[in-house]
Amino acid sequence: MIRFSEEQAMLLDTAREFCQKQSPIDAVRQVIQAGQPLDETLWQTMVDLGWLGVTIPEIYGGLGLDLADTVPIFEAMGRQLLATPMLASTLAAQVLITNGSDDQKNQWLPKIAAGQIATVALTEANGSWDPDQITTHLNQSASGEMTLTGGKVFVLDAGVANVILVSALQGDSLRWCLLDASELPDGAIQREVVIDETRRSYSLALSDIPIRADQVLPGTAFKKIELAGMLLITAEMSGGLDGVLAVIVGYLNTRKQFDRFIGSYQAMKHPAVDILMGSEMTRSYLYHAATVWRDETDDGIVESAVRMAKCCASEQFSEAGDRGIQFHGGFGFTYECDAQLFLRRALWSQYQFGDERHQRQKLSALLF
Amino acid sequence: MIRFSEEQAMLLDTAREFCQKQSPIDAVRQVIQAGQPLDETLWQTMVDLGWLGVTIPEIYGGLGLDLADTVPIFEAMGRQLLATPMLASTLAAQVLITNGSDDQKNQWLPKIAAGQIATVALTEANGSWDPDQITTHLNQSASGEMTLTGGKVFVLDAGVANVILVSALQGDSLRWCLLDASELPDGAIQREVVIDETRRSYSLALSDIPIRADQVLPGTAFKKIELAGMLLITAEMSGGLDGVLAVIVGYLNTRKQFDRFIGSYQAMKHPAVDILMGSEMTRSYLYHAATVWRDETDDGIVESAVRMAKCCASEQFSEAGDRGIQFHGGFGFTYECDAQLFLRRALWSQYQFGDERHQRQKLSALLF
Amino acid sequence: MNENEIGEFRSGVRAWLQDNKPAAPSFLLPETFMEVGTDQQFEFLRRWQQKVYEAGYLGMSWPEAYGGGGQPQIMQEIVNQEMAAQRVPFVPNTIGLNWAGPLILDMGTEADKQRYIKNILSAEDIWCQGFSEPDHGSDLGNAQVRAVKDGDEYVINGSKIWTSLGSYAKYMILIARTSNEVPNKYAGLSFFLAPMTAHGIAPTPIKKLTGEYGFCQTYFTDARIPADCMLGNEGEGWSVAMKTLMFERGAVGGQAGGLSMMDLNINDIVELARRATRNGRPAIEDPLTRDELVKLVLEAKGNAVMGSRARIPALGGTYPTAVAMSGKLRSSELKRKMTRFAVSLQGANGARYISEDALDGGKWQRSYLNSFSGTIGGGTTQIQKNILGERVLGLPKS
Amino acid sequence: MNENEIGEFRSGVRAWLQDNKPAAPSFLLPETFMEVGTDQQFEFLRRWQQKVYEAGYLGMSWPEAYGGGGQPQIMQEIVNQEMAAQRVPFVPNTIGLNWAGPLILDMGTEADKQRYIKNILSAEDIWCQGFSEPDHGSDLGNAQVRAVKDGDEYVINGSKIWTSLGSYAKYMILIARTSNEVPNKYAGLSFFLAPMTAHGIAPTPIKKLTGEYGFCQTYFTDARIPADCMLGNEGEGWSVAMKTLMFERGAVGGQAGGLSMMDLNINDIVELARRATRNGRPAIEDPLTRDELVKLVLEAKGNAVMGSRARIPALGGTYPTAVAMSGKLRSSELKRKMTRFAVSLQGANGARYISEDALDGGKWQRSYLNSFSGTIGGGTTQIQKNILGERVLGLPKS
Repeated sequence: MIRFSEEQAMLLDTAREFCQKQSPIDAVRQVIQAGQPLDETLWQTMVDLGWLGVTIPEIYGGLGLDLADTVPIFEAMGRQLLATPMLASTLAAQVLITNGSDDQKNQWLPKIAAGQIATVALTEANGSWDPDQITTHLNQSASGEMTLTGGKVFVLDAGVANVILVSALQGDSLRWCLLDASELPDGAIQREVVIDETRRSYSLALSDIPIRADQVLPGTAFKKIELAGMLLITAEMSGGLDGVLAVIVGYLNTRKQFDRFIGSYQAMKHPAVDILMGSEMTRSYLYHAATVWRDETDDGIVESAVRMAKCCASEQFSEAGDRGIQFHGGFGFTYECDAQLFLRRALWSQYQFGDERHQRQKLSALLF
Repeated sequence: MIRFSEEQAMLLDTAREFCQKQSPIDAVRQVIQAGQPLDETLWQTMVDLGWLGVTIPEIYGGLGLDLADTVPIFEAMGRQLLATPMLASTLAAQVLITNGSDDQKNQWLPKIAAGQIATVALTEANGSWDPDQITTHLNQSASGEMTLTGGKVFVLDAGVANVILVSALQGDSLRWCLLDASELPDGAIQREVVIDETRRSYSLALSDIPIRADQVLPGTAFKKIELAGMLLITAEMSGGLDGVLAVIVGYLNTRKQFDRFIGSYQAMKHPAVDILMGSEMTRSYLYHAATVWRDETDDGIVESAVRMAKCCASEQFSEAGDRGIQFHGGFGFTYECDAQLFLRRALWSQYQFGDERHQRQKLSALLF
Repeated sequence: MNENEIGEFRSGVRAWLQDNKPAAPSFLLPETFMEVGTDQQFEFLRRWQQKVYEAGYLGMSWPEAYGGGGQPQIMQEIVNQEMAAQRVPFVPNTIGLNWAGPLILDMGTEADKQRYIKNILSAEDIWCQGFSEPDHGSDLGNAQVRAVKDGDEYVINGSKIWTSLGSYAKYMILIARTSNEVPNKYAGLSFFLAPMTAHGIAPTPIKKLTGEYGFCQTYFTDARIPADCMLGNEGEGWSVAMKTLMFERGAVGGQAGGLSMMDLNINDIVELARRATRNGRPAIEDPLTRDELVKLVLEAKGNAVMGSRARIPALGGTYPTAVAMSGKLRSSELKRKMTRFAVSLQGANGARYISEDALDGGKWQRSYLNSFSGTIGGGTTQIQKNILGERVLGLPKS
Repeated sequence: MNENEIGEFRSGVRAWLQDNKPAAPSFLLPETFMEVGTDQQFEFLRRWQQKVYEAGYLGMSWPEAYGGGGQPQIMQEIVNQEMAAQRVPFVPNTIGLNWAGPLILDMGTEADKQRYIKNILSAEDIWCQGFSEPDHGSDLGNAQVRAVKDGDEYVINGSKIWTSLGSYAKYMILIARTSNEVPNKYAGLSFFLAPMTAHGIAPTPIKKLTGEYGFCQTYFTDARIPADCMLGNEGEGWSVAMKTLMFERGAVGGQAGGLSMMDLNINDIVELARRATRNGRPAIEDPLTRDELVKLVLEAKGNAVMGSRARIPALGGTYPTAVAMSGKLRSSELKRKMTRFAVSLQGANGARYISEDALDGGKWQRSYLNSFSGTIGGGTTQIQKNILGERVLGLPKS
């Protein structure tokens, strides 16, 4: 069953219109070329639309909606390859909402709703984000002073973040450490090169960073955050699939070979239909997962629904990107062809929080 | 590396010509309809050609060639869907050659070379042929009398066999029990219904069958026999792939739809090319496996080569059969369409000695 | 009906089905009405339909005057749900119950209704369909069977193919060409309720790749049928046929109810994976088999969520017709994959065929071979992809 | 050479390569000459070619008179084998060494040989190729770049695409149209050894989907080249080009030797699967990843055994040209699959790109993106399948 709320429908319309206007494909290329860590004007516009506060409770200045209600926004952004710190900030807000103390919420949630940038740091250099693989530790000295040591990678928008929530082990227990970016030593945050050029990704070197007790949160919501990340990235991928399909269909309908539009050849037409089916299925899984996220209390069902959506999206989007390059022929091999922007986005997304093989393995245990 | 001997080349030519003449597709259908357990005239012709003795040592009246040298014969038979007890007899002869005593060889090999029919009984009702899954036991009473109890399925041509070699456990040790078919109780051998209607398959019920010491062979060659079965069935499949491709190409070049030959549509043409590639690869793996079988002493390398061939053949032939039905449209759904004969053959072959998933799992352990 | 009444009714249905569901026969039952291949199968299913009808569970919303129940449609839906849940056999008069019956009730004369409806429900009169022709596949508009008026009769010549239950049917819904002197090919077609008993009509069973029978090719040789068999007017055959197809798709409602096939769902495959053994071990314990199973569950579940999303207009997206137009393609290909996989779950025993020794009597092997009726019939998968590419994505014709 | 001499020579080569193989630079090297995108990469590779040539290991069988070694061909083959085994960098002047050089030695004038050969070997003169055109893909016979004779010069107009090393090349082997007044399009083509230094020739780097440069589009605007640059006679361009393509395929022999690309083989992928981690664990320990790896090994090994079988005429079978004609299709698609899979072996780190943090510097991500040059260039996979269907299976044209 899929249910779609009026809030979501409204957000979907607004977000589509906004993203189409703000992020035509030329603008995406300009953003890549400029290489700025943040488009402040755009960001402020999004803040003004209230998007950063959608999931933040009303008492902290947000709209108090469910995370699932942001899915249409992320889908619209993905359609236009619009990458902003909204993914990072939304996930970080989820950490605070689910594991933060009243003081921590009071301090940070209103700021995030108002546009201060927050992010989460989960993945380690070995590519794992699983709590049982984490080597970032919160250590306590004999005198009770705490320090954080380790390192994180793929921290989105850390270069412009005000606050970073880092997953770490204290003994055997998972914690979130809330770092004020301004207190980090110079050079701790380094830009990374990732295949999706629209992303701003950073590594975080953590060497004996002093941590006060009020910077520590319990890590009980970790799995929920992992799934939230999957859900939002799947939303972006669903939009991206629609985007790359449009690029492909556009080319098949205009390019001729041997005096026929290449879209008339079944070697192009039938795979295009396969991509359409993959896109339709991804979108359906996405809104199914969003429905379950909001309505379902059984954690296993939520996890299955989200992993199914991420699995489907990872496989279909990366395949569509790959075929998108191929079907453009020689032009597809150039940077100028828009299919590469989508393929690169697809690859980045595929490997965040596990690709289709990873998800199928997890689903195997969940399903039977 | 593939090496192809002059003996093989000669056998290939003879066998192709013979099988084309003896087994055009109409003859295959007649054989199915007649439902006879054996075409005696055909069998005698094959015996006269010396085929039953190819692998039997010269001192027992055979040609003393390697099993690999029979591969072209099985390929030619597979091409024409010619199913005779040659597969069963050849495998049974291998058991005697590798595990038989001089007396046993003396007694049976000359007869097999001369056309008496032999077969092997490996698989049990649960579908396993693995020694560690066998429940057929050779029991010894306090007084030292041995009896064989259990049951086998998929025993080829048992209905006309003179001798049956049954795999069984004596304690923890694998044995072959050599049964003279004429000594079995009435009803012990029952015809089975298998999907490949050209096959004569039987079940074997074994209830306290008395066994003399001279009927027992050590079971050390079991794996070799298993691999021999794979090799010969792969040879048949390689021929079958060529056969079904001919049926498909013939139809694509004659059937019109919307005033075009359907072979001009890429939705038919490209999958036909995929089948061609599958056929070429299968055939190459087959002759690679035959080469390794003959020349290589490292058991692991032989096993890998044979399993790769069986894996490739199982996947490609069953897929070609499946596509063969589909590409014939409505006609493909009728019994009259020859594609079904090949699909049924493919399915039977795919599941003998393990399908592609089974082989990949085994290969995974062999390769890395 | 209020909640309580519904609940009570449902319990009654459930109890009746439990008590009356026929025991599995010694032979393998067909899974759809298109697969009925032996008298034994046919009689078994006809008796089941009679029993269901006599219990009042068929045609519940059809008018009492013609043998229906005159009850609210929801009651029939409850019955259908319970039948599906308990997986009772299907009722074989599918063409009568779902196509001919609703059509006659909609546009037949009073005499037609009196003559046909009750016997459709009771399975006294089996109906078949004469749409497809050998050389024109599913291209209905191009039908070439001729019907020439001669006095108060039409003389029919030509042949129809894929006539399910053709050998058992008393009537056929028939599309035939009554004129070539018309502006377009569609205007030359007329629609008949043709008696199969007429001299010169010869349904000839076709042997399927499964080795069974289950379809006929029906030959018409100067067959004479009464002119008043025509439904609608001469030249209106195309629009009547289109209405019939809408009934088939359930878009209009009005079907008599009952199951028309044994549903195959992914849970059956999961359950089979637990029962079946590959090389002696439960198939589901093999990691690679498990993964194939996960892939199939994802495809099946994916089809289900697509159906669910398609019912929300706000989520229509860029190609709002994509889901509806691809339904047949997706479900038929999934069925082919599921049944093919079901065979593989049996390891060496996958090579068996219809017989007692085979798991579930060889049902899965047969289902796989039968699955091509879905991927071929009604426009092959390849043609469906053309249609989707052209009509949904707007790509140029191939 | 006898066995002993060969063995001794091989040892010498091996030792020299071990001593002289350049250390891996701080930047990521290209994997083929088509991927050379920066001056840094180019200079590194050019220096390597010079070093190899100076050691006497390039053009070993070419005539001494023109700078070659005048030795038996087998010595060059031994060198090539050892270079491949030790995976030393490739020598970048591929067009010169494998296409232009053999062609000039075969049909050039004495002056041509004196002028060009030694500098090809020493990488003093880099060569590029001007065959493909923007609007005609790989349809060489349809080349539209015009060469009009004017006195003792030809005036060239038009543009060529996919000119590898275009910005570094001193010469281009160029196909241009010298006449339209001829019975067929092929007869209007001529072949030139064109100096890239001529005024009006502008090679313009194309940015690839990898984000790097490595190809040019070369524009000709009233570019004047000496008439004696023509190789063969006017109108013989097609047959000269065909000869060139035969050199490319190694069918004729005569290449100068050296590696022209870094070979990627399946063992590299297996080895990577042991090194790379997915979610913190070695990729090869994950059962599903392992199975994907088995599938790739089967495809790679399958290609190898196909090549081996194709060399035995008695095993030619029904379609004896199938293996040879499908080589490019199979190897390019395999490369795409292998590199794509190589990225997936890295789990989350698969999302990295060319940088120190990435496994092997991001080589695999770049290789995957570059792999499309194989599946697109020289006739796409889709066109290859048409060709195989039509020329091998004999199916009608699409």
